[in-house]
Amino acid sequence: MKKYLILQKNIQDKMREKATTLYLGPQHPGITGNMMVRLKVEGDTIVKATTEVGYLHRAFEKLQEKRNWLQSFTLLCRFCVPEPDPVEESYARAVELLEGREVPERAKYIRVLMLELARLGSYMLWYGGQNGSLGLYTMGQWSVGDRNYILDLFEELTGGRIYHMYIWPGGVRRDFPEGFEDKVLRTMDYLEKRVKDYDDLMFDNAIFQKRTQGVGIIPKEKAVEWGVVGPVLRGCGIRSDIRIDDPYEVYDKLDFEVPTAEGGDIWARALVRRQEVRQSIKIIRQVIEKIPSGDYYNPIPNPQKWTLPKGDAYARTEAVRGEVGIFIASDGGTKPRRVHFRGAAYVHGITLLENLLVGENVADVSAIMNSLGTCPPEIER
Amino acid sequence: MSFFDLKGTVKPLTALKQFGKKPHTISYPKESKEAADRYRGFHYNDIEECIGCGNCSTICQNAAIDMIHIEGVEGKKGDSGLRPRIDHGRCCWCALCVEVCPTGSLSLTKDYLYVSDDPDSFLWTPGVDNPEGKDKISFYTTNEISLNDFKRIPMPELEGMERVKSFAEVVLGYNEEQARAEASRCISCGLCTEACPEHMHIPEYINAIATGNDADAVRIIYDNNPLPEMCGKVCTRRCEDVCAIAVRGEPIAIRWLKRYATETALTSEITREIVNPEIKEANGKSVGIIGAGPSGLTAGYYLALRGYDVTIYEANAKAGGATMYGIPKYRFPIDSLDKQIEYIQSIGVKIHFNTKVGKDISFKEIYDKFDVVFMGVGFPDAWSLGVDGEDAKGSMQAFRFLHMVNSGEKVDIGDKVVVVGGGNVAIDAARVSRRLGAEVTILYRRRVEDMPADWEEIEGAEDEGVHIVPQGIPIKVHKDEKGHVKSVEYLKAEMVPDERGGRPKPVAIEGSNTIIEATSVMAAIGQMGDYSFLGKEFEDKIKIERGRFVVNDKQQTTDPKVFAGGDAVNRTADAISAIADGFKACKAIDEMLSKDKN
Amino acid sequence: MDELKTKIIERIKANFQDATENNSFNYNRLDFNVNKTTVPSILFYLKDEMGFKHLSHITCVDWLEEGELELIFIVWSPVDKIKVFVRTRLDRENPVMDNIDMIWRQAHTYEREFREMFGIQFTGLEAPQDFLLEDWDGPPPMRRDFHTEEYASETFFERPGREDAGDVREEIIKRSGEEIPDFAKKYSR
Amino acid sequence: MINDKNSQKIVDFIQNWARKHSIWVLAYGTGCGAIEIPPTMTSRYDAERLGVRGAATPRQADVLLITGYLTTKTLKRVIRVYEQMQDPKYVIGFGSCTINGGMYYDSYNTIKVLDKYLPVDVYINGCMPRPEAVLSGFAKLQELIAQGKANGAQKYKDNLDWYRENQKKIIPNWVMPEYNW
Repeated sequence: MKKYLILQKNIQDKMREKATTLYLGPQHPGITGNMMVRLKVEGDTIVKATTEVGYLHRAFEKLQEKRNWLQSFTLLCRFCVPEPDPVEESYARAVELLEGREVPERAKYIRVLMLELARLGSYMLWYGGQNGSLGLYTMGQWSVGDRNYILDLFEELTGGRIYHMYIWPGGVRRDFPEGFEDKVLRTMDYLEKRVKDYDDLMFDNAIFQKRTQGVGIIPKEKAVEWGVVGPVLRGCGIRSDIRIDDPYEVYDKLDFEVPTAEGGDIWARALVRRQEVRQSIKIIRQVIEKIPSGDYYNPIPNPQKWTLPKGDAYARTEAVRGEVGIFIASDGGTKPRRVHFRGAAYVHGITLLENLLVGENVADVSAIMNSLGTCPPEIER
Repeated sequence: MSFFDLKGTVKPLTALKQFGKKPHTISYPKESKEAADRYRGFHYNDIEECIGCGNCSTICQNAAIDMIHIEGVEGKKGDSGLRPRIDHGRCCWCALCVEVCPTGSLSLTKDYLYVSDDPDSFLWTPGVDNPEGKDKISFYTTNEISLNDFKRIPMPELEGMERVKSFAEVVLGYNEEQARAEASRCISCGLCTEACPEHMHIPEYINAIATGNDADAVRIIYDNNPLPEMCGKVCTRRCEDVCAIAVRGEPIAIRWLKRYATETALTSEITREIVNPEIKEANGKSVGIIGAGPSGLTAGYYLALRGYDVTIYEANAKAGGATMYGIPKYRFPIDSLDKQIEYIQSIGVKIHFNTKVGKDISFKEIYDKFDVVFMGVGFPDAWSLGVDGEDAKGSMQAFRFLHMVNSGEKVDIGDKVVVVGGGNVAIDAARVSRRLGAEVTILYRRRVEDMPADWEEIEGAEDEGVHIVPQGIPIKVHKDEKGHVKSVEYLKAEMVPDERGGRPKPVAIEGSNTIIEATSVMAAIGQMGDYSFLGKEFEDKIKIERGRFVVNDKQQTTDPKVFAGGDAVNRTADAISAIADGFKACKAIDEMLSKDKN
Repeated sequence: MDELKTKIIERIKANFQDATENNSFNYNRLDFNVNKTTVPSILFYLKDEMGFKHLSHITCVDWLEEGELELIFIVWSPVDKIKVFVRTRLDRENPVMDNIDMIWRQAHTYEREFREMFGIQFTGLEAPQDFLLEDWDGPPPMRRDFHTEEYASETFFERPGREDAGDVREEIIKRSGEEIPDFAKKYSR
Repeated sequence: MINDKNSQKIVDFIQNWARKHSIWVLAYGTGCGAIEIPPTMTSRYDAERLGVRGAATPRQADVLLITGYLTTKTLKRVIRVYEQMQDPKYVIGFGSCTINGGMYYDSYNTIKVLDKYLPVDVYINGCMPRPEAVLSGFAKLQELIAQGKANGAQKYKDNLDWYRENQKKIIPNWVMPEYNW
């Protein structure tokens, strides 16, 4: 035994002398999408991490300069595939801010419903991803399977499972189909039952606890400055949510809580998300209860000749990953002068991740990335 | 946390309670879930309903839609004959094409499955390649959720009873904001240009108005129409009949937009400044034109621009022909015609007024003096009713009546007027009579919906209190002792479907005689030409058939040196056709004469 | 809200003479136009003295016709709940800007992107040249004088089989014999 | 015996039958289509019924899913990954972008026609394809394998020069190991 320990120490010393470079991605099952993290490791401790992105750069913002204000809207949902609705929402609201277009009350409620359903769907995917990154695959089978029921609702309402292209300037594209409210409520009942099962499997699981507690800690006093947003920031014990701070649509008329957790580690972030799933279900129930009747769409003019006044606007939405914003600038023409997307992953996935990974274990990289909500298509656009 | 965490180890095992439960797996392909009622799958296009406007192809941000010729679809007015084909290697199923389809023929279906090892097999013509899609339509538009704006911006007008007090212009015209909004409805498909006899560049000038470049709009309009203000007010606007938006809504107000554009140029000098036409150097050739109506003025204007020496002979004191004397001034005020005539004269067109060919100057003289002669002589005479008592005092031609009123003469019509006919002339005569203070009844052989007059005009007449009696055939005009009109007797008619498939014919019902009291009767059942001015020599040379000159497709009569246009040539008998004739003749004359030169 | 805005304007104007404000928004937004040399100090001031701790966004707009690039920094105060836009203009020919990644580390990423996409040089920025692109030797692609369709059609293949596509307007023109003058063509769709 | 034509047929049949029922998919989400892979693989659609499951590394994988557009930067990695894969290997193209560029047809950074760079065996229609469509894509691949028609890899070997030429047109800085063909 003693001999073995000496041998191990020798190996570690050798390693320290010469740090190894380890490439994680772009083809790697643990990475959250098509990106790469270049790790300098000593033993299995990371001493330096550099992210490399650009594998998904489609130049959306360039393409939007060539498309008119309505055509641009169809590209938006591809910005972040797991949760496209906040992007559509931000764009729609930015255009409405710039143009001064009114949105009917019913449309606002439908939008909130869409956003919350998208949040739920995205969290379901996160459940799978976060556990998958720790080798707990049952959770993925459950939550990603259950996510299909939310996608079914989307399909019913918008006509598409993943790409909804539903929230557009002026309101939403279609009204509820018949009997949709009941379906939503039934799905919520089902999910409520299921999240309890998830708790048993995930939060009470010793493996999950041990692998997440104390890993990837973000210091509370630095969090805002580092650009941390969303559930990750709330996991540092800071109560910050755009839905409350900079309220949009009808969130100020709905009753919900913003959960926080102390610690700033993966575990705390997981706890926040666990609560948020419940809050989302609560919001959806309220929306179904309170939704007024009336118009769902304030029609835009002929899209070929639709111009926006000169100026710019920035609208942001609270997504699962945090602040998702769209900046638009108009030169008074039928096409945007500039559309610029701000995703939470732009900060989380690059500077924050590079910061956090230092000193961590190679095996935890995937778990940390998942807990930050790193979404490469959002970084690169 | 202790090293051995009992709860944490046991709790996950509760997952075992799922054991033995029926899985929620959809075991595709054995079973498959039906797509939602609103699913955005493959396209389906109703080929019959589609008019090939190409709006889907324009909105597609992926350039996925091509407009192609397909078998069995021929182009006609209001249908380009092209149909969309979707490249599924581009499509993203956003359904914007469905939302902007003006006819609603394009929709998406529930089908979405297509797997192939051949990448070239992803080009589909919806509706042709998937006829079965008709039963699976899922994502479609209705009038409520379309991205097209089907509601026209209402034209501000004088109130019905306010109008009859004077000859003030009824239609007030769009202001800038209204014009921009109306122009923004246009989808720029260009189907309208084919229906326009003159093929004006309609999508282009509407687009110029929509983007706020009124000057460019005026320039585009003057490219092939020197009388746009007249057209903007009184055109029969066939373009609006074939407007793509009109399939499900109200057509774009093309005429009113043209009117708006030309009104931005307030005077003839400003028009000259804006249009700034390029006038070619004089080439020494001369053209004589008979009649300063729309066709003559058009030919004169464009020939003058091309460097010809143009002289127009006009019998009346003012230019404009039927548009001056046949159209009442509440529709087309004199000063707006004057403005255009002034502009045309400023280009170098010489007009000799009060010079009737055949009386003041002989046709032979003109024929010999000029290199080419163009005749835009119009129809100066009208058909008579052909019933008993038509010679009574107070029985007149509506056409003559309008002529007299427009040239400022006083006409005594009494207080009860009966107008016979259903065309624009009948309605005009009726509305003018209203303005002169008479009670007016229009007697028409067919139903109101069969009236050839503009529906706007008919509505306007009704607003002003004109009484319309449809399905009435006049048989006699009764005279009083002094030989003055006393009443009109007519038979009621019923509509009998035409065996040959034409429009239904009115057949008089025996014994249904009805009498309306009247102080004047006006016949407005058509006009005819008077070609006596030609003289013996030319009547043989220039062939006339069924009251009209015979011309080839270049407006050339049987005498190669003589061209003709306007009402005396075409059957449509409206101003825009006359302008088209004039323009065509101008091009042909230019071609002929410049060939001579070489 | 108006009170707060006036207070912010007063404080900023007292400290930065070249700042001009735009207070025409009826929601929680306030704009300041400054010279590019003032940008780091005004951002520092906003962050450390006035509580604008959160950098929401940095964006760049290419005003090709005016020959300028506009940089816009959007900062957010979690306490006062207000956004402040700090705007500055750079010369398009030679865009040089001070590096601000010591104020907010995440600005580093934005700067790398703008260097690559707009060709803005940030003095003192230490980062590899490539960010999103690899082996790119064309002009900065987000500049408006770079035409992506032209580049794409030159560089990449297109699947054949769509050459028979017609144009509705041209089809109509062919049938009716209409002649559109050149100056009108820009208005065709 | 083994050279006998009939027995070769039998061997091929058995080989193809076995290949058909164990399609291992490389876990490389190259584009947005990757979002429908988790639902396909998990309990609701459960692709493992068809023998489809994930593989972590190229050496063990049979199928490379090109889930949508490929940027030029990813193309380089994808080519490398593809060349590392062992025979038998297949490529499935997901959705519009692999066929004719999709909505990125005028983007300066994505390739438009995938089969100019890699041999593609099956294309799935959609943007993005639903799990049903993905499964029917696999079913089609199985069918092609059973018929012995899924021979993209052979095509790649035969026309390597042509593929290389196209690839190098996009990737100017070609620093790639040549794999032993």
